[in-house]
Amino acid sequence: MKIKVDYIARVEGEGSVKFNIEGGKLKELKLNIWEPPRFFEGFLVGRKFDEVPDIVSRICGICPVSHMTTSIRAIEKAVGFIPSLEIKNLRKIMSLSQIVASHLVHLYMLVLPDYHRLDMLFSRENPPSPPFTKGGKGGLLEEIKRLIRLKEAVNNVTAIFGGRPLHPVAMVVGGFTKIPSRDEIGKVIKGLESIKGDALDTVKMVSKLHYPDFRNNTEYVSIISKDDYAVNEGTIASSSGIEVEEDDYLSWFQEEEVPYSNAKRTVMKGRGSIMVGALSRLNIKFGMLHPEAKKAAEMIGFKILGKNPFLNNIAQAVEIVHGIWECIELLDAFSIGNYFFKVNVREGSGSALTEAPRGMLYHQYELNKKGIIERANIVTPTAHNFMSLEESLKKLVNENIDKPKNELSLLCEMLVRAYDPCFSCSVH
Amino acid sequence: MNQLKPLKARIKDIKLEAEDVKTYILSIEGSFAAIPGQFNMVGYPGVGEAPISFSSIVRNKCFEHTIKAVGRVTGFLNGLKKWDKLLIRGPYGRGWPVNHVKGRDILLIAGGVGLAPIRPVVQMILAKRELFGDVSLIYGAKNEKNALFMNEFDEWGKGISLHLTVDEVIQHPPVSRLGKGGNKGGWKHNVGLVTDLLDKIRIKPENTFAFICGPEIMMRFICRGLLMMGIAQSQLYVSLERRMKCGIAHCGHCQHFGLFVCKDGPVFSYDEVRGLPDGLL
Amino acid sequence: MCGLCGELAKAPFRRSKKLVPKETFFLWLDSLRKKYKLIGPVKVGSQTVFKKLNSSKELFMEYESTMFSPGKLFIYKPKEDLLRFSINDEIAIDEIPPISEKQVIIGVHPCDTNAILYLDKIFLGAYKDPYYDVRRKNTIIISLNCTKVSLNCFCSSVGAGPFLKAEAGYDMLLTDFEDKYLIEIKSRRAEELFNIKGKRVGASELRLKSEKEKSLLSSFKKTINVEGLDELFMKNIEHPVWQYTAEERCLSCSNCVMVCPTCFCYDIVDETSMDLKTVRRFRHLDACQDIRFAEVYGGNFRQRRAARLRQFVSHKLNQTSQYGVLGTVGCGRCITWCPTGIDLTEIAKEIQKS
Amino acid sequence: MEKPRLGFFKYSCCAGCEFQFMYFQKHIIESITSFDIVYARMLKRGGNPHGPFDIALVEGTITESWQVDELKKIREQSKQLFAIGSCAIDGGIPAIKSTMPELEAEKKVYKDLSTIHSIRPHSVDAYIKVDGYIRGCPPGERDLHEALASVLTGKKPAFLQYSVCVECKLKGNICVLVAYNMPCMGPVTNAGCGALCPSMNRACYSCFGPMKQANGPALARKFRLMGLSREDIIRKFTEFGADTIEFRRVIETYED
Ligand SMILES: Cc1cc2nc3c(=O)[nH]c(=O)nc-3n(C[C@H](O)[C@H](O)[C@H](O)COP(=O)(O)OP(=O)(O)OC[C@H]3O[C@@H](n4cnc5c(N)ncnc54)[C@H](O)[C@@H]3O)c2cc1C
Ligand code: SF4
Ligand code: SF4
Ligand code: SF4
Repeated sequence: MKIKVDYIARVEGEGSVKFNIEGGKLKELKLNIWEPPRFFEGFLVGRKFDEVPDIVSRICGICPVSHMTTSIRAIEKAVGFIPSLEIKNLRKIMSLSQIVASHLVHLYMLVLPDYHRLDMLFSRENPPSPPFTKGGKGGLLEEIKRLIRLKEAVNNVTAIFGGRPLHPVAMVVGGFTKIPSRDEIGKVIKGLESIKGDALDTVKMVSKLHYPDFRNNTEYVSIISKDDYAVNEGTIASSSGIEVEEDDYLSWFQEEEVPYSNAKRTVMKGRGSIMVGALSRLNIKFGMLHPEAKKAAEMIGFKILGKNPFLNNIAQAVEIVHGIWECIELLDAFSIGNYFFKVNVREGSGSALTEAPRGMLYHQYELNKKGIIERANIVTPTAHNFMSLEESLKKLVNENIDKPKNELSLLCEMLVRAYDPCFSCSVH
Repeated sequence: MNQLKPLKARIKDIKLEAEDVKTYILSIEGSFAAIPGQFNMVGYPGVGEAPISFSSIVRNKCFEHTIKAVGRVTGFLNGLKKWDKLLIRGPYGRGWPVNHVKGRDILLIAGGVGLAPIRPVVQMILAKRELFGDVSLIYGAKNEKNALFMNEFDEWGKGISLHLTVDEVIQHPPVSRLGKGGNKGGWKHNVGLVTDLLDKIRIKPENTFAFICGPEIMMRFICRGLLMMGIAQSQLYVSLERRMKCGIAHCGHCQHFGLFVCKDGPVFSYDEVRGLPDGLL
Repeated sequence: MCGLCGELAKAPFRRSKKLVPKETFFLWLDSLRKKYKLIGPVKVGSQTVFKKLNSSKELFMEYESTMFSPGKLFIYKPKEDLLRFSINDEIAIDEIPPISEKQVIIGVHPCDTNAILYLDKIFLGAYKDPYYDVRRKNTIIISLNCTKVSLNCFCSSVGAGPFLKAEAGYDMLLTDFEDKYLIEIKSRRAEELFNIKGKRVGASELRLKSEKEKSLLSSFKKTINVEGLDELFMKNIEHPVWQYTAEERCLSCSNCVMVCPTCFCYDIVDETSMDLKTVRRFRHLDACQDIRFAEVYGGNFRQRRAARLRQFVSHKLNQTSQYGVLGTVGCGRCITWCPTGIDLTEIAKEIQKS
Repeated sequence: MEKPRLGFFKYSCCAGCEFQFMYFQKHIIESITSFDIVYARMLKRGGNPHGPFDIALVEGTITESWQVDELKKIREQSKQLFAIGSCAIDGGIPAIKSTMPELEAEKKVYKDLSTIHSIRPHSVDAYIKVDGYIRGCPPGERDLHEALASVLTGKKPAFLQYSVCVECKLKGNICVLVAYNMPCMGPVTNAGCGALCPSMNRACYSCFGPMKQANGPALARKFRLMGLSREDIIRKFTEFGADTIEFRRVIETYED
């Protein structure tokens, strides 16, 4: 029996899963990310350093801020610019607000339909998804309205500092070109305060979904810091205790081409598959979460080192709470001042690692003395997850090999979605 | 009074005149008067407004607009049905100097939808035929499917002399709607350019006034032709088309080198607009 | 009946002149705040902007020029809601009344005062624009004669400055006399409102005033001779200056038109709500430099960039038949704010050369 | 009344347009309930990619030849087809690649080129007729709104077509090009963003693409006078407009 899911829906970008079952056994499984490659690393060469954030933000329509911050940090390292604490905090606000927004999109629009038949809203022509349902008792409109409230409040945060929530413009190498007035900041704080309840409801809603029982064998990786729940800066840590400095990334991680996929896959040299993203972050640095997020996690009985990738969704919901509360605190402490410094160009190279919504994101640049990019290297969360995802898919198929074809392929799709891959990013 | 605030008009009836061209018979509450050559801003909420000439004289709070669907506003209006409402404001502009030409010979020359603003002049002349001298209408359309008011021509022909032409005749489909059948696909008139028809008519230049409406480039050639025939510049009147947003000389779109087509026109005597920059006359 | 304020012309008011210490004048200004919104030039970074004032202390009366003229910001508006439609079974039409706050604009330079008088001709002519009309009536204009000539000013060549000559259509005129203002009352309501005594102005002060004007007049760097320009333009419709300026320099960005204090053109736009039930109709400034401006079905009367540039420049310098006056007030804004510095006075000179 | 059938198609891009459409903020309920969303891969499983559609929205640059075939089929099946976003309209960011010698970008990214089938990136209207352009990166809310409301009411949409400068002035911003000497692309860029960058104290980088008949060379000359190098100028005009007639005129002048 050959099964092919040609175009996995409700993920960002284009990818397919193909597998072949012979005599009740899985013979072969391939995750093919067939979205056409876009060659960012190619055409970034020859561009000027200050254009890079604007260009790389177009790698992804969900996590533009992550690509911007990562590239900005890498370039600032290359030219030896050290941003002030205020600028760092502001970048953290940007990243957190975007992580929350991305998780919201993922949970409500991409994941929920699997459990919930949200699809029905969109068309008469399409049959609803097969039922894996629990919950969703007619409260659909309620949920969409909640999503809109949440989304609007966090997008407003990204927008007042960045100019717009998608592909912001005020965040540049050297800081922020403009900062909003006290009044405007007061308004977004109010907005965030008003969605606290909605955030907790989201955690409850997500915790009630009926997740397939499954465990993967993979190493969880994220960045950590002793000061905070690291998002934009930190050292690499894994669930098996490894700690690596950001600058040593390349000696530990290796990117390789996959013959049947346009996306590359990244592994930890000599160690095998890794998983990055919300679940990994929670597994590794649960202790650094905002107390309210911890409370929310405890309320639903979330356990550290959950090995079920489907629970990534719960981890995301907990991070939503963390992001909102932490943003409020950072915004409360925000002081008006100088947020932009002119950066002097010089020859150099620099790299940076951040936590994008979907996990660890790496950018590395070499600049010549005119500030022109000579080499660019970008490793996305989806590349980090690629191998783990493929392995998990194999394991999932083997464990459910007796299920009917439809159900099996849907299960696979759901697993893919739980990893929250971004195919557009992966073929940057 | 806020000139930009429109009135509601009800579509009492719609006649299909030609391809993409419909005549809307409108009625409004309250008194309303307009002279031939003036126009309304016609529109609908959410779509906008377009300047449209009166294609009939106003009678019992009723008047007509004949509109060709070419863009956003006119395309939308084309989809409206009998009894729907639309918005109008007006009348605006300077019309044809009909009273000024009483007792004189009149040449009415139109091309395409340009016949719409000429029709109320015809109606006025026919109503008081004895007040005017010789009256001829020269009308050219792209083809017989594009010719307007064909079913009224027999009636008009009783009072004024008609010279009709099309650039080309389309045989298919047969044009039964035109009334009289016959050869040339049902077309019993001329084939060729309007300007060619000029050669066929005989006029007394000193006593003749011409009212012309059509594409500007056509009007250019007609005016040149009429000048050659000896009519004075000041006896030629043309109606110009420009983009308009307000109709009251505020929005500036229709400016034609110091003139506002909406307020100073749309009807101009030829010597007022001849040779102005950005114009074709 | 006074065309502007609608008052019946009673006995003529006294066009008095007085010398008032600046301090006293500003105190008086602040006292108006209870009843009026005060608007005046305020320094913002390296620029000056006409803004609402909280106190006369914010005023920067020594300013040279602003990007937007006060008339186009506070009497005519760059953007303004006109109507709201609701569409259910019936179409309902609601007028959006203009906000008719009483306001005082302080420090309006002669060019900008003249520009307001020009806008009056358009919006208070045969058809009155009710939105403009209400604001115009509710605005007290306190003009200010210039003390400096900036790089692109040429008001002296077109009779619009640097000292204001118009006698009516505004309320007060200030001339800077170091620590005092020479204040001239130009309307009845100003006479009623300005109850400050002040020192009487005699012949010596008037002489001083005209000396100040003379010394300014000699410092203009930009000039233009508008004599016979109308005819000359008409004779040179296809002068090459249009073509090469348009192609080599004009960006069709419309900045010139937007900052011009006498450019009045607007576009009307409808915006439908997503539930399709309400429509907002508003207008905003439009520009003849824009490619769509003269587009109609089947053609565009100013398809060529050169034709659009010519329309703008000639509407400012020529086409005087339209309102009987020049379209330019010599403020030089279109030169200053044109990214490539296209200069209408230079264009005119090119044409005059031939 | 039947709801208009809508299809959303994605080619090479960041999918930001689809997100902008989905999360049209307050309008989302109206926009998703007023349309019959027949195909939108990021919103739903399955769906019918074959049409017919009353309105098709196409995002992304065309970078592989199979996309062209698909595009032509979509066109045949659609009453109205709008290109949405700078990638689909002007080639956008992916078209920067066409400023490099052939295969150079490819070689920098992949060792094994045997599986790469990229063609030169082009806008959607290089292959099919497009009924309208919902410009921006991401698309401006005003034009997106105009497009959707127009389809629902059956009128021709009126998209913004003037320069960013007009919006900038309507907002009352001080011009960053003239006053602060920043190399702003606003004068040649199509409006729709609300003059976002100048409002945030920085120069426009033309993410909405060139406005119709923009005079690129004239602005390039101005930049040159401001001290920008040829390379700087080429970069300004190729970030979002490498595949457009308006900006290619600049590139051709300044490349030797
Ligand atoms: C005084 C006067 C009287 C008239 N009388 C009549 C009459 O009796 N009957 C009649 O049928 N017509 C008449 N017209 C013409 C009529 O006004 C126009 O056909 C009408 O304004 C077109 O409006 P629209 O909104 O339908 O078209 P628009 O959508 O405005 O488009 C018209 C054309 O202009 C161009 N265009 C406009 N806007 C844009 C844009 N934003 N982007 C790109 N292109 C654009 C296009 O080329 C388009 O084809 C008259 C015009 C005038 C001035
Ligand atoms: S036509 Fe042009 S120059 Fe004249 S007022 Fe209008 S925009 Fe200004
Ligand atoms: S500001 Fe200058 S470049 Fe822009 S349209 Fe006006 S004249 Fe042309
Ligand atoms: S100003 Fe220019 S770059 Fe900035 S958002 Fe607008 S179009 Fe894009």
